[in-house]
Amino acid sequence: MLETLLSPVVLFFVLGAVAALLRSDLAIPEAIGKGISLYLMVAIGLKGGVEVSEAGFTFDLMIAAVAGITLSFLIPVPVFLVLRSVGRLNPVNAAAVSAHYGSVSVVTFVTGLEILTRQQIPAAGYMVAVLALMETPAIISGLLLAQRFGVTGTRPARELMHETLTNGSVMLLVGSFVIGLLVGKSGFASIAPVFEGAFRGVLCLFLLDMGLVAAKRLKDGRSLTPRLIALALAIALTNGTLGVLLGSVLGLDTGTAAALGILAGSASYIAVPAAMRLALPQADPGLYLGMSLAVTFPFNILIGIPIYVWLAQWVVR
Amino acid sequence: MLETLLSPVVLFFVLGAVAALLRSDLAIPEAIGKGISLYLMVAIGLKGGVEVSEAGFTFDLMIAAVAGITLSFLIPVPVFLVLRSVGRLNPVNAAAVSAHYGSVSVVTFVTGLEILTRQQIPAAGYMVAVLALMETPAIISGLLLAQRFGVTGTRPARELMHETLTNGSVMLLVGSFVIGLLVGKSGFASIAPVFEGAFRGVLCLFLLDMGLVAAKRLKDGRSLTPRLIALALAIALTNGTLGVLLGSVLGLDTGTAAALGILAGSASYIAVPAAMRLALPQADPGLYLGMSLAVTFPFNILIGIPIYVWLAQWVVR
Amino acid sequence: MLETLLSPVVLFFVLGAVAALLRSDLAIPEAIGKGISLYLMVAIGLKGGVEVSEAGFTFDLMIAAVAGITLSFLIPVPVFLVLRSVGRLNPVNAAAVSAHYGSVSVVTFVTGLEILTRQQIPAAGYMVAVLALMETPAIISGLLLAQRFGVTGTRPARELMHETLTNGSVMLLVGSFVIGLLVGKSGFASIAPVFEGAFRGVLCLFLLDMGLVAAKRLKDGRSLTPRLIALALAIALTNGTLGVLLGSVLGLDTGTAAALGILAGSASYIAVPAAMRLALPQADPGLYLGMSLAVTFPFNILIGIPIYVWLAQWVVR
Amino acid sequence: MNLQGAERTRIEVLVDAPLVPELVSLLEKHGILGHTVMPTLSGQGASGRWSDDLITSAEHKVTLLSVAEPARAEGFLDDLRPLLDSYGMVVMISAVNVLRPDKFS
Amino acid sequence: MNLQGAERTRIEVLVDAPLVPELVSLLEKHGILGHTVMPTLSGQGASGRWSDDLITSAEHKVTLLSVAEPARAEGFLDDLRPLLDSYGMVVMISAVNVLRPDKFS
Amino acid sequence: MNLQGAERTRIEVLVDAPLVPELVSLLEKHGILGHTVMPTLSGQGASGRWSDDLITSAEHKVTLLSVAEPARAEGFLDDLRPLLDSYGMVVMISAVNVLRPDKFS
Ligand SMILES: Nc1ncnc2c1ncn2[C@@H]1O[C@H](COP(=O)(O)O)[C@@H](O)[C@H]1O
Ligand SMILES: Nc1ncnc2c1ncn2[C@@H]1O[C@H](COP(=O)(O)O)[C@@H](O)[C@H]1O
Ligand SMILES: Nc1ncnc2c1ncn2[C@@H]1O[C@H](COP(=O)(O)O)[C@@H](O)[C@H]1O
Ligand code: NA
Ligand code: NA
Ligand code: NA
Repeated sequence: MLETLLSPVVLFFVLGAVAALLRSDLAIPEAIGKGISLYLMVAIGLKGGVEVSEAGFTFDLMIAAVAGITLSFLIPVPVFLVLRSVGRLNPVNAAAVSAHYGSVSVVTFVTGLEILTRQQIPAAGYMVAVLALMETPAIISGLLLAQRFGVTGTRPARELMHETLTNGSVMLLVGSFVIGLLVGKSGFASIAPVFEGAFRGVLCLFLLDMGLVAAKRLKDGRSLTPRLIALALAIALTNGTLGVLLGSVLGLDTGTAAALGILAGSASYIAVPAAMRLALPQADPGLYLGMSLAVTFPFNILIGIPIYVWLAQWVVR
Repeated sequence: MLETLLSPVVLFFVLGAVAALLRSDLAIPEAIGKGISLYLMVAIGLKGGVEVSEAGFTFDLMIAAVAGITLSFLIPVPVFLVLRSVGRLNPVNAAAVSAHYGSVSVVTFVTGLEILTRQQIPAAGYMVAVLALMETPAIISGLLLAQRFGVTGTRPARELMHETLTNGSVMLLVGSFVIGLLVGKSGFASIAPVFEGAFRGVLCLFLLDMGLVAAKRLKDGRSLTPRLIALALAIALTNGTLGVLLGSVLGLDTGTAAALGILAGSASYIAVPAAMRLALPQADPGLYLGMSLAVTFPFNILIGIPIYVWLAQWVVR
Repeated sequence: MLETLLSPVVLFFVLGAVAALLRSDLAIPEAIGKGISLYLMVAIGLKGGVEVSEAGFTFDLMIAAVAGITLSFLIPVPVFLVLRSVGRLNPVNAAAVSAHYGSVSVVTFVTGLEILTRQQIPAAGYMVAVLALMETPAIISGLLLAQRFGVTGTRPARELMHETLTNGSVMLLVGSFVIGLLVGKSGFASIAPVFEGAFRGVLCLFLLDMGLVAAKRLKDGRSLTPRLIALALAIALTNGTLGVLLGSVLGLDTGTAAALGILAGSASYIAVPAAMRLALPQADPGLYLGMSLAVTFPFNILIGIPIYVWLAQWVVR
Repeated sequence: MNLQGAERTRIEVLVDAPLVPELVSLLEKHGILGHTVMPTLSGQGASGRWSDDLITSAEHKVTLLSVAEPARAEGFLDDLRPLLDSYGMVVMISAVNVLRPDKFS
Repeated sequence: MNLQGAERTRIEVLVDAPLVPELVSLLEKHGILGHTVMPTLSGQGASGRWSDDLITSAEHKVTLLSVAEPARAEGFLDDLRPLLDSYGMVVMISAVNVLRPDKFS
Repeated sequence: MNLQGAERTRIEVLVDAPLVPELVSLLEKHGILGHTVMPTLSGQGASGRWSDDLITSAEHKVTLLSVAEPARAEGFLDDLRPLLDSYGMVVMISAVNVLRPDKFS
C-alpha cells in the first residue's frame, strides 16, 4: 500500500490536496482541467478499443458487461435506503446521491488501472467498455426512486434519456473505444505518443487538479455532516468489496475483478451531477458533489483502490 | 478511399460530427481549441522550414509559390460570378464568400499531408510556404470585387493590408517556417517530440473539435439554402481539380500536385472571416462561415481530399 | 552568443516579440499560457528532485542554498537606494520594484538551463531548490524597506507571510521537487515523456507567449521612462555578475555558478507582483511589471544569459 | 437623465449552467426570442462559496441576460417565481433603454 | 432611491470582437477615454443562435462597457446609429452613479 | 416603468483580482453576504490600456457584483472611498429590483 502511495500519480493528488488545505492560491485554469479530462477519456477509450480489437469479443467481456450494468442499476437501491434511514436525507436528496454511487468515476478507474499495471496484474481491455456501460443506468434508478417517493422530475423521461445517452463523457468514451476497435494496433501506432506515451504524465497533472478541487470542497464543507462523511466512506467500501466479490464469483481474473470493484466503489462527479441538476433541481448539489467528489474520491484514490486490489489478489484464486 | 476514412484523424472528425448531430453536450473549451490550432500552425511551419533547409530553395519551390499566389488571386473572380448568378447573392456577400474560397484552410491542408504520407506520396516541404502565401491574396481580390460593385469597405486600404499581413495565423506559419529554416534538422531534434511526435495525436483532438463545430453550424443552418450548399460543394471540387491539373502541368510530383489541389479546393475559416467581418461588416458571417466551415470543410476532409489525391495519381505521370 | 540566439527557444521569443511590435493580433489564450507555466514549474521541480535523489544532499547544495537566500534578502537594499536616488522613485514604488529584483524569474532560469545544457556545462540539479528558496525572501525585504520609509502595508505581516509561502508557484516548485525526490529516477521514468521529452518544445511555445506579452507591454510603455529602462538593464547586469562571482568564490562549478548568476540577475514577474498588488496597493503595477517583464526579462533572455555564462566560464577555474 | 432610445425591461438571472436551456424555453414561451449568456468566476451566497472548477459543470454558474418588452417580461417573471427556490437563482430586474427597440419586442 | 456618487450614462454594446477597435476609436473621437470589454458565452437573436467556438473569432461576441458623461454619450450614440444594422450590435443605455466622477468625463 | 420585486442597490466594482478578497471582507463587515465575481477581457483608462495575459495576475481585472440593502450599501461605499485611488477601482452604483428580497438584506 505504501508502494501505491509513492506512485507519482497519487503523490500529485496529495500535493494538490495539501495546497488547498494550506489555502494556497494554486489553481489550474478551468479550460485546462476540462481539456485534460477530455484527453483522458479519449486515451482510455482508444486503449480499450485497441485491446479488444486484439483480443476479440470474448465471453468474459459479456459477463463483465452484464455484471457492470446490473451493479449500476441495483446499487442505488440499498444506498437510497441507507441514506434515508441512517443519513436522514429527504427522498429527493437520497435519490440524487444514490445515483452517483451507482455510476462510476473515470479518474478513479484510470488511477486504478495505473496501479494494477504497476503491480503487473493488468485488467482486461474491455473494462473500458464496462466503464462506459456503467455510467448511465444508475441515473435511471435514481430517478425511479425519486418518482416512487412522489418527487416528479421536471423533465419528460424521453428527453432525459436522450441527454444521458448523449452526455459528452459517455459519447467520448464510447466513440474513442469504437475508433480504437476500427484502427487497431497498427492504426494506433502513429497517435500512440500522445495517447499512450503521454498518458501517465498528463494524469499526474489532472490528479493535481483533482486534489485541489476535492480538498477545497471538503474544506468549504458545504452541506457535509460527519454522519454523511462516514456514510460516503462506508458506501464506497461496501460497493467496492461487492464488485470484487462479484467479479471473482464470475471467474474474472485478478486485475479485472479488482477493476470491477473499483468501478462499483467509485462515484460519479461529472455525468451524474449534470444530469441531476437538470432532472432533480430541488436536490442539493453541495450534498451530492460533496459526498462523491470531496469524500469518496480521495478515499478511493488513497485507500480504496489498494484495498480492492488486495482483496482481489486474496479472493481470486 | 475507405482507407482514408479509416485514418484515426478522419474518424475523430466523424465522431465530433456525430456527437453534434445527436445534440450531445460534448464541447472542447475554446481556449483548448485555440491553443491546439496555434500548435498545429507552429508544428507545420517548423516542419516545412526544416525540410526546405534540407532540400534548399529549388526551382519547383518558386513555381509552386507563383502558382499558389496566382490561384489565390484569381479564384475569387469566377467564384464571385457564380455566386451572383447561380447563388443569387448580393455583391457584398458574393465578394466576401469568394475571398474565402481563394484563400486556404490550414487544417484541410494538414489532414491532406497526413493522408499523402500514409499513402507514401508525401508532398514537398515547401508547400507549407505556399500555404502561407495563399492565405492573403484572395482577401485583396474579394475587396476589389466588392469595390467594383459599389461597396466601399469601412477601412482604409493601408490599414487593412497591415492587418491581413500581420494576421496571427500568417505570422505564426511564416515565423515558424523561418525558425525551422534557421535551426535545421539538428536544432529541431530537441523539440521534435512535441512538434513531430505528438503531431498526429493532437491533430485527432483538433478534428474532433472541428467535427463538433462544423456539424453544429450545419445543423443550425443559419443562412444556408440547399442551393448554396450545392454551390459550396461544386466550387470546392472545381477549384481542387483545377489545382491538381495546374500542379501537374507545372511538373510538380504527385504528392505536391495533390497538395496544391487541396489548397485550391479548401476555403478559409480563420483568417478570412476575421478580415471580412472588419472590412465588409455588411456581409453576413452566417453565410460565409456556413459555406466554408459547415459544408466545404467536411466535404474536403471526407471526400475532396481522396478525390484530389486520386486525380493527382492519375494525371501526374 | 550567436549560437545562443539560434536556439529554437530564443527564436520563438523573438518571433513573439516581433509579432507584438508589428501589432499582429497573434495571441495565446490566457488559460493556455497559465497551463504551460504550471507545467514548466512541475517539470523543473521534478527534474531537480530526481537529480538530487541521485546525487544526495551535498555540501555544495547547502552552500548554494545559503548564498541564494542571502542574495534574495540583500539585493533589494542597494536596488532600493539606486531607484530612490538615480531613478527618482517614491519610497513605495522603489520598495516594490526592489522586491522584484531580489526574487527570481522561473522562465529565465529554465531558459538558462537549456543554454547551459546545450553548451555541455549543465548546472547542478539542486539549483531548482535554490530557485524556490530565492522566490520569497525579497518580498520580506521589500516590505521592510517600505515600512522603514513610513509606508505601512495594508495587510498584517502574518497573513502576508502565509500568502507568500503558499503562493501557487512556490508550492508547485517545492511540491514537485519533493515528489521527484520521493519517486527517484525509476518512478520518474513512466512520466518522463511528458515532463522531460516534451519540455523543450513546450518551452518554445511559452517563450512565444512571453515575447508577445513583454513586447506589448514595452510598446504600451506604461510608466516606463528611458531612465527607468536603463536602470532595469543596469540592475540586472550588476546582480547577475554578482551572482556569478559569488558562485565562483564559493567554489561552485561553472554551470552552477552561471545558474546562480542567472537567478540573481533575473526579476520576478509572477509571484512578487501578485504579493505587491496586495501588500502595497499604492505602488504602480505598470512600473514594476514594466521593468521586470518588459525590460529585464527580454534583456536576460537575449543578452544577459550569454554574458553570465561566458563570465562563469572565465572566472571559474 | 434623459436617455436615447426606448425603454425595455432588463432581466438578469444568475443560474447554474445546466438549467439555462430550461430558462430559454421559458423565455421563448413568452415570446422573448433574444438573450445572451455570460460567464462568472466565483461567488458567495446563503449556500456558501463556490468557484468555477469545471471538473463538473453541475454548479457552474452563468448570467442569462435578456432585454424584453415590459409586458412579456412580467409574464416570464411570473412563471419564474415558483422555480426560484429549487433552482437557486438570483434575479435582477431593471429598466434599460435600447436603440432599435423593434428588436426587443 | 438616493444613490451615492454622480450620475453618468452607462453604455453597453454587444458586438463582434473584431469590431471592438472601431468602436473604441469612435468612443475616443467623442472624448470618452475609458472602457472595459467583457466576455460572453452564447446567445440567440433574430439571426439565430451562436456559441463561442473560437475556431474563428469572426462571430465571437463581447460586451463593450463604457461609462460616460451624458452629453458625450449622446454624441457617441448618434454616430453609432447608422452602424447598428450592418454591425449587428445590441445597444443598452442606462443611468448609473459613479464615485470619482471626474474619471468619467 | 413599474418593475416586479423589491428595490435594492446594485454595486459593481472593477478591481484587480488579487484585491477581491479584501473587498469581500469589507462587504461582510457591513453584513453584505452575497456577491458574484465576473471576468473581463481588456480595457482602457487613465492609466493606459491593458489586456489579460495572465502571465501575471497582478493586473488581471474582474468585476465584483453585489446586490445589497441600500443602507448597508451606503456603509460599504463610505468605507470604500478612501481605497479608490490606491486600488485603482471603478465603482458603479445603480438601483435594481430583485425577486426574493429577503436574500439581499
Ligand atoms: N447579494 C448578492 N449579490 C450578488 N450575487 C449574489 C448575491 N447573493 C447571491 N449571489 C450569487 O448567487 C449565488 C447563489 O446564492 P445563494 O442561493 O444565496 O447561495 C451565490 O453563490 C452568488 O454567486
Ligand atoms: N433581447 C435580447 N436580449 C439580450 N441579448 C440579445 C437580445 N437580442 C439579441 N441579443 C444578443 O445579440 C445577438 C445578435 O442579435 P440579432 O442581431 O438579433 O441576431 C444575439 O445573438 C444575442 O446574443
Ligand atoms: N469610463 C469607463 N468606462 C468603463 N470602464 C472604465 C472607464 N474608465 C476606466 N475603466 C476601466 O477601469 C480600468 C482602470 O481605469 P483607470 O484607473 O482610469 O486606468 C480601465 O483599464 C478600464 O478597464
Ligand atoms: Na459506483
Ligand atoms: Na482555396
Ligand atoms: Na534576482
